[in-house]
Amino acid sequence: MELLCSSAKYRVPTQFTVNKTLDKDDLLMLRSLTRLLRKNMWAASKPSQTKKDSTGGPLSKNVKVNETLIKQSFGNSSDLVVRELRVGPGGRFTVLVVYVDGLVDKTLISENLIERISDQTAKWCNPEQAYDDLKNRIIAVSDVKETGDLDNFLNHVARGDCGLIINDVAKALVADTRGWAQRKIEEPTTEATIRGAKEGFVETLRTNTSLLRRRVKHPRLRIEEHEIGTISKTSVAIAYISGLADEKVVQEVRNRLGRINVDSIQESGQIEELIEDAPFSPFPTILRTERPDKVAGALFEGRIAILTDGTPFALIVPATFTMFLTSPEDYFERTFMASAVRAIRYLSFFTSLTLPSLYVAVTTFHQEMLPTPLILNIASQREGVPFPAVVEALLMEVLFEILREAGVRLPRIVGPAVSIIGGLVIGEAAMRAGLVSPIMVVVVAATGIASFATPVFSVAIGARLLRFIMVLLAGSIGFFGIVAGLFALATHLTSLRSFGVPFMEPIAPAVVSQFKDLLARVPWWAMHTRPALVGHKDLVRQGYDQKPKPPASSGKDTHR
Amino acid sequence: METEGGRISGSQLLALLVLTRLVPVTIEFPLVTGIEVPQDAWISSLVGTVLSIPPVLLMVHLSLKYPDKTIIEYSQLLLGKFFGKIIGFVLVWYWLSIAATMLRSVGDAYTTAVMPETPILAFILTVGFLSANAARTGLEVVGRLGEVNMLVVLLFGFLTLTLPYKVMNFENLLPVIAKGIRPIMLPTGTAISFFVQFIILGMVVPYLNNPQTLTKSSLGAIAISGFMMTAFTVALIAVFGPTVSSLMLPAFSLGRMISIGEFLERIEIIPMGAWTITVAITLAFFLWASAVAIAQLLGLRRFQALIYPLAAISVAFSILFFESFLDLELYFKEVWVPYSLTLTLGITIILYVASLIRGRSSASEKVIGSCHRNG
Amino acid sequence: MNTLLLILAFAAIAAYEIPEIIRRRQWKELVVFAVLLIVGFTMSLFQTIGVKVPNPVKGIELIIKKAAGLF
Amino acid sequence: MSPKWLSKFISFIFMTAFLASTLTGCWSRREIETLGFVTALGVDRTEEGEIEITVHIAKPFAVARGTEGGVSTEKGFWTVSSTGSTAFEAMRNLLLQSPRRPFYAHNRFILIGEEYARAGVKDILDLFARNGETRRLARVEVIKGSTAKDFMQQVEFELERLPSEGEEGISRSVEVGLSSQPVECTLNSFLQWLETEGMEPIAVRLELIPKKPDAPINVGELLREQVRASSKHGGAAVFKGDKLVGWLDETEMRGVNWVTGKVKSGILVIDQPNEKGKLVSLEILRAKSKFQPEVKNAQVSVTVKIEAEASLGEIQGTLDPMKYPQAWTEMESQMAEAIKREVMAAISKAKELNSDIFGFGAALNRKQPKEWASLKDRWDLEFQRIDVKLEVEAKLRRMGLVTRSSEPK
Repeated sequence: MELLCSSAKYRVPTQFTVNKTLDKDDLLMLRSLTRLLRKNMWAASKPSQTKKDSTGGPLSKNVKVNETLIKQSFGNSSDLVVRELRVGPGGRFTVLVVYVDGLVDKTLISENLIERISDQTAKWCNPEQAYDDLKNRIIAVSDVKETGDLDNFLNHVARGDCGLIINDVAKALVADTRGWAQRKIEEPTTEATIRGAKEGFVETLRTNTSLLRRRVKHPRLRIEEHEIGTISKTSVAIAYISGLADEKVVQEVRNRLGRINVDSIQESGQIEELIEDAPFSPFPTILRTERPDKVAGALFEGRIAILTDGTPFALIVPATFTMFLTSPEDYFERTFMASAVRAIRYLSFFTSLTLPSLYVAVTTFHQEMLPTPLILNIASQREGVPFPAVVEALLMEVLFEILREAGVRLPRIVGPAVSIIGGLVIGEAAMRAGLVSPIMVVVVAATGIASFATPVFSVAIGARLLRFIMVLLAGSIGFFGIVAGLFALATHLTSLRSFGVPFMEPIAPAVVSQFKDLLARVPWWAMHTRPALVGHKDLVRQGYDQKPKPPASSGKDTHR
Repeated sequence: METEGGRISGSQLLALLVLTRLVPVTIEFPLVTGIEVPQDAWISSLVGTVLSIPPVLLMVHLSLKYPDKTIIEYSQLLLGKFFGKIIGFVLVWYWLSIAATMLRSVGDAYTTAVMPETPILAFILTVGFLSANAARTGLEVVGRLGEVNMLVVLLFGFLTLTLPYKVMNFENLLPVIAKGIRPIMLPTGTAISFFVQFIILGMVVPYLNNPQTLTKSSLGAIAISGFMMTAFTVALIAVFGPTVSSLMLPAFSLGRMISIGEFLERIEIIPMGAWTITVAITLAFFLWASAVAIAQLLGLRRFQALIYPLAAISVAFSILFFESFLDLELYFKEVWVPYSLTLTLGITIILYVASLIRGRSSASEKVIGSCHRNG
Repeated sequence: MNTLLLILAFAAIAAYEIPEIIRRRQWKELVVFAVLLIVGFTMSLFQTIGVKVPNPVKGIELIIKKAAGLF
Repeated sequence: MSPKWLSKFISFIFMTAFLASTLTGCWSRREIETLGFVTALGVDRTEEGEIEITVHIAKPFAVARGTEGGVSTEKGFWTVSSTGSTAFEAMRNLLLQSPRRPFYAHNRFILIGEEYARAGVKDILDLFARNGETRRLARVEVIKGSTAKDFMQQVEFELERLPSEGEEGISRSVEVGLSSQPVECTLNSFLQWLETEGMEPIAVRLELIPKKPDAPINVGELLREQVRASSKHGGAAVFKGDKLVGWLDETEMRGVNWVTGKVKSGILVIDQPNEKGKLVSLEILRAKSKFQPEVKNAQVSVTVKIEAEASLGEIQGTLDPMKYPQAWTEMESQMAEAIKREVMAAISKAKELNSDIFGFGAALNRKQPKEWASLKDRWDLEFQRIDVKLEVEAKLRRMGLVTRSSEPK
């Protein structure tokens, strides 16, 4: 079965090493066999998809026909280069070099292909021999595949491979000459840390997998590549460590990815929406990150990463709520500091969710809760404010969201200016104009800052939305409303699952062994086990009794 | 096909039982007993806790005889279809009446103490809706909610107990049993009558990860909730002295006494919120039990569809049952104890005796039973 | 107004549950669901429009008092 | 849209409409600026027999630090009274005069006029215990020689904007520094005392100290400079049942506190052992006491054990304790005597008023419930002939930073 899968085009192109020539019938047969054997096996085997694509058929023996077919298929696109080389003794042979300009490393093509083909073909006698020679000797590129299928050939070319067709042979060679302009590996902009690796994913899948491979140098790291999107043909890779990740979950990921039937994938966000467990939840059940160290850490816990070509954001499943409030730094900083920071994060998540609603509830329903001087202070500030507190809170919150959105979208240079103008001028002016009370401004600002303290932004967005609902609840029925809202939220969160793992996992259901990494992060020498519900395949993470101690013969002996 | 697919752990069951038990404690315990000698209330709660261990152990023992059947199923097995179903319906009625009572006490507590102008329906409906929502997601989620919230509730309970330390006077607890045993007998009965609500564990046993934890969970729940109840009573007597018997919402009043250094004042609404959550979870638990029970009685495959109608019925009950808060308190004082005690203990004893007779008459019963269960 | 709200609430419950039950073809469930919902609805309706309904708690109270009188 | 989503969507809309219409009624909503925060409340009975409620309502804009940073010279509160046949009605009738709804959750003082207190306070306290808005920790204070209304209209403190803050401050320092007023004299404890067998309630005694007795009282336009009167705390109002029966002065009240073990600090003045006519002040540092009632041969006796520590605070005349150690012991015994005097004064006053404010009866009940049961009906008589044994252990611990007082050459 393994062979069947790999020999069809389901596997990663770079591992495509089949010596037998495949014609279309073989492929069809294989395909149906595969389907029979593995009903849920993935992606490209979708019948509708293949049918829609099939423009060609087998390659022709005639070079001219091939050339026309290729050009037609690309609709004479200007970036398609079809170079016709006349080589061999007396220029008897015609070699077509086909590639897409901009996707290939041109130096590689000219030095390792065209130059060598022009120089070393003097002894060619017949096309078959020329083809073998070309394949086995001349092409100085590490990864060469052959295909007899026009579609397959075109797919390769469209991905940046260089296709070579020789006359009178109904097969073509594709050499991996991919090379294009790509962003440098930089520090991730959305998840900055103080301590820890400074590299982040880039838009190229291959680079990203290499970043992972460099962190997990073990053959058990599996990277399965798939193609999603009937037109965009985006490469999507599943990475996991076999033996740590639950095979059932891996299969579930494969299935869900296989179910995707869209024409294009531009960002992992689309994949996220297409495979997540709770599409209508305000909270994401899939963690996204652009940090390779975070992904590697998740892999070591037995989780699975989904990398998508064209975006630096990788997805991690199964994700739990606590992961969203965790930064890789937590694991590198000293344990007390890390734990304290984590507590602050939980606090700020809660603050960003409930602070405005608490303000509204206290000022409109439960005035007895605050000490007298404070309540008089608030009352004097509310003096002359025309709106009820709930309207005031909603107004300021909306204003704040607008400011934030404006600040994010504007060019870097203008952004801060907007924030300053917005924050200072509008806030101050609104206060002076008596539209809002100063304490409201304080509340909104504190809420805003608290919401920035969440390491993963997508979960902060959830809190951002819910905050408005909480304010409305608090405004209508006070603290009871807040409690009701929180209870509904708790019900929702505990009923969520991410790829079979309860979303609130270490908290509900309570997994005592995992409290070591919940609010407090225990020192590394005490983190013996992986998360129980994710990494149950191989629970023990490390050796016991690793607490560092000073050498037994300490004291004066060492000073000698 | 199973009506409920989820499984809960022993600690989740413990949490649910504790919360079930804490509801009456935290809001109305010393009052509902109608105690004549207020300073002895804590004794009756302590004695009640201890005395409730045998009946609960009997329930546990009975349930463990049929670890993969709910009380609804094995009562039919033991007493035959007809009588078994009658017992099943009686239990459903019992749970629904508890649900209605709890809903009503939430509503009355809020309208009495916090927001007198708000119609009681606003609270009842909200809590009913929330718990129906939770119950519909199944036992698993209810169990998890219980687990998380038990910690929150215990924390707030503990804070409410300890923060009014300034106004506590432990001399109020003396003299102990000055007027003899008689006056504390009825309150002790009340204390036991709240523990026999544990009959609900007959619904949970088949859905436990490990049924063997049942004994531990039930005893743990008795211990924790008994401790909380006694501690609450002690704190209440220390703070309020003889006036405790006049308090409508004793625990809530305790929250009103909190005043710490000009900074924390009258945070009664926070324990009140924790209590509301407790009620919501307990209510979800009872709704779930009633729905599953009905589903099993009538041979339905899905209980989820029944949750909302049952919630609607208990909301209607909560309005119908009691005309005023006085009615509710009188119900607890006069009707609840004999009603609850005879019903639950009666059912337990009948079933237990039946199981003994069955066990003697045919030793092979269990084998047949287990085959049937597996089928 | 209150009656309208009541109908709205019960309609919401029905709209939420019934399609799901029908899709699963659980006719028995549908019957039980409908019976329970109608019971709940009539009880609520009687309370909203002010029809006196016998109170079961009073019944229990009566039974208990009678039973206590026997001993 | 598939039918599944459709049904969920429809029910969601229904449910939202339903919840929205039930929940957004905003019944109990009260915007903070529409509330008048009552900081003190007084109760009297008018000549017509109606109940008169007087309240201090804080003016937030005058009290709080404004955004401009300046402190306004405006008076920080408004005094207003209204009447009604019950207290609740009178409180509600305040709405006729106050543009802001009086809000009682921040009320920390229940002031009762002497006349009203003599007629019994139980009925008014019921309201405060029953209502969810009022505080059970509000202090109960009785105004000596005046009605609550008069008191509240005149009282004001130079240092505080709100009289309630001033009263709170004085109260706290009297409790801690002088120990001459009842500790924890809240509504909660008052109600407890009222219900506890063998114990009578006490309350804080308040007195008006007029500044300019001849100046006319113009309600409403008092400015900060025209402070009319301030108040004096200390001492206690003694109740019998719920009726006021008499007063304890500051010394007597400390006597009560000596017995009940609530003395925290205070000054004891004794004779200077070395020089006639000169005095020494001792500062009480620490005090511990406990009392044990006992019934023997139908005679109730109470043993009060007091341990007190003090330091030398001030010496008049010349005295060097380093040179005359016997003066030290003499001062200690004088200190014990002073304490005894205070306690005996308190006990004789209590006996005179026939009110068991110490809780001797309650203590007896705790210790010997059976004996108490037989005594309780004639406790009034028994209390009169109760035998108090005092054991005072007084210690002088420190003498401050100098040993002898300066001697003129």
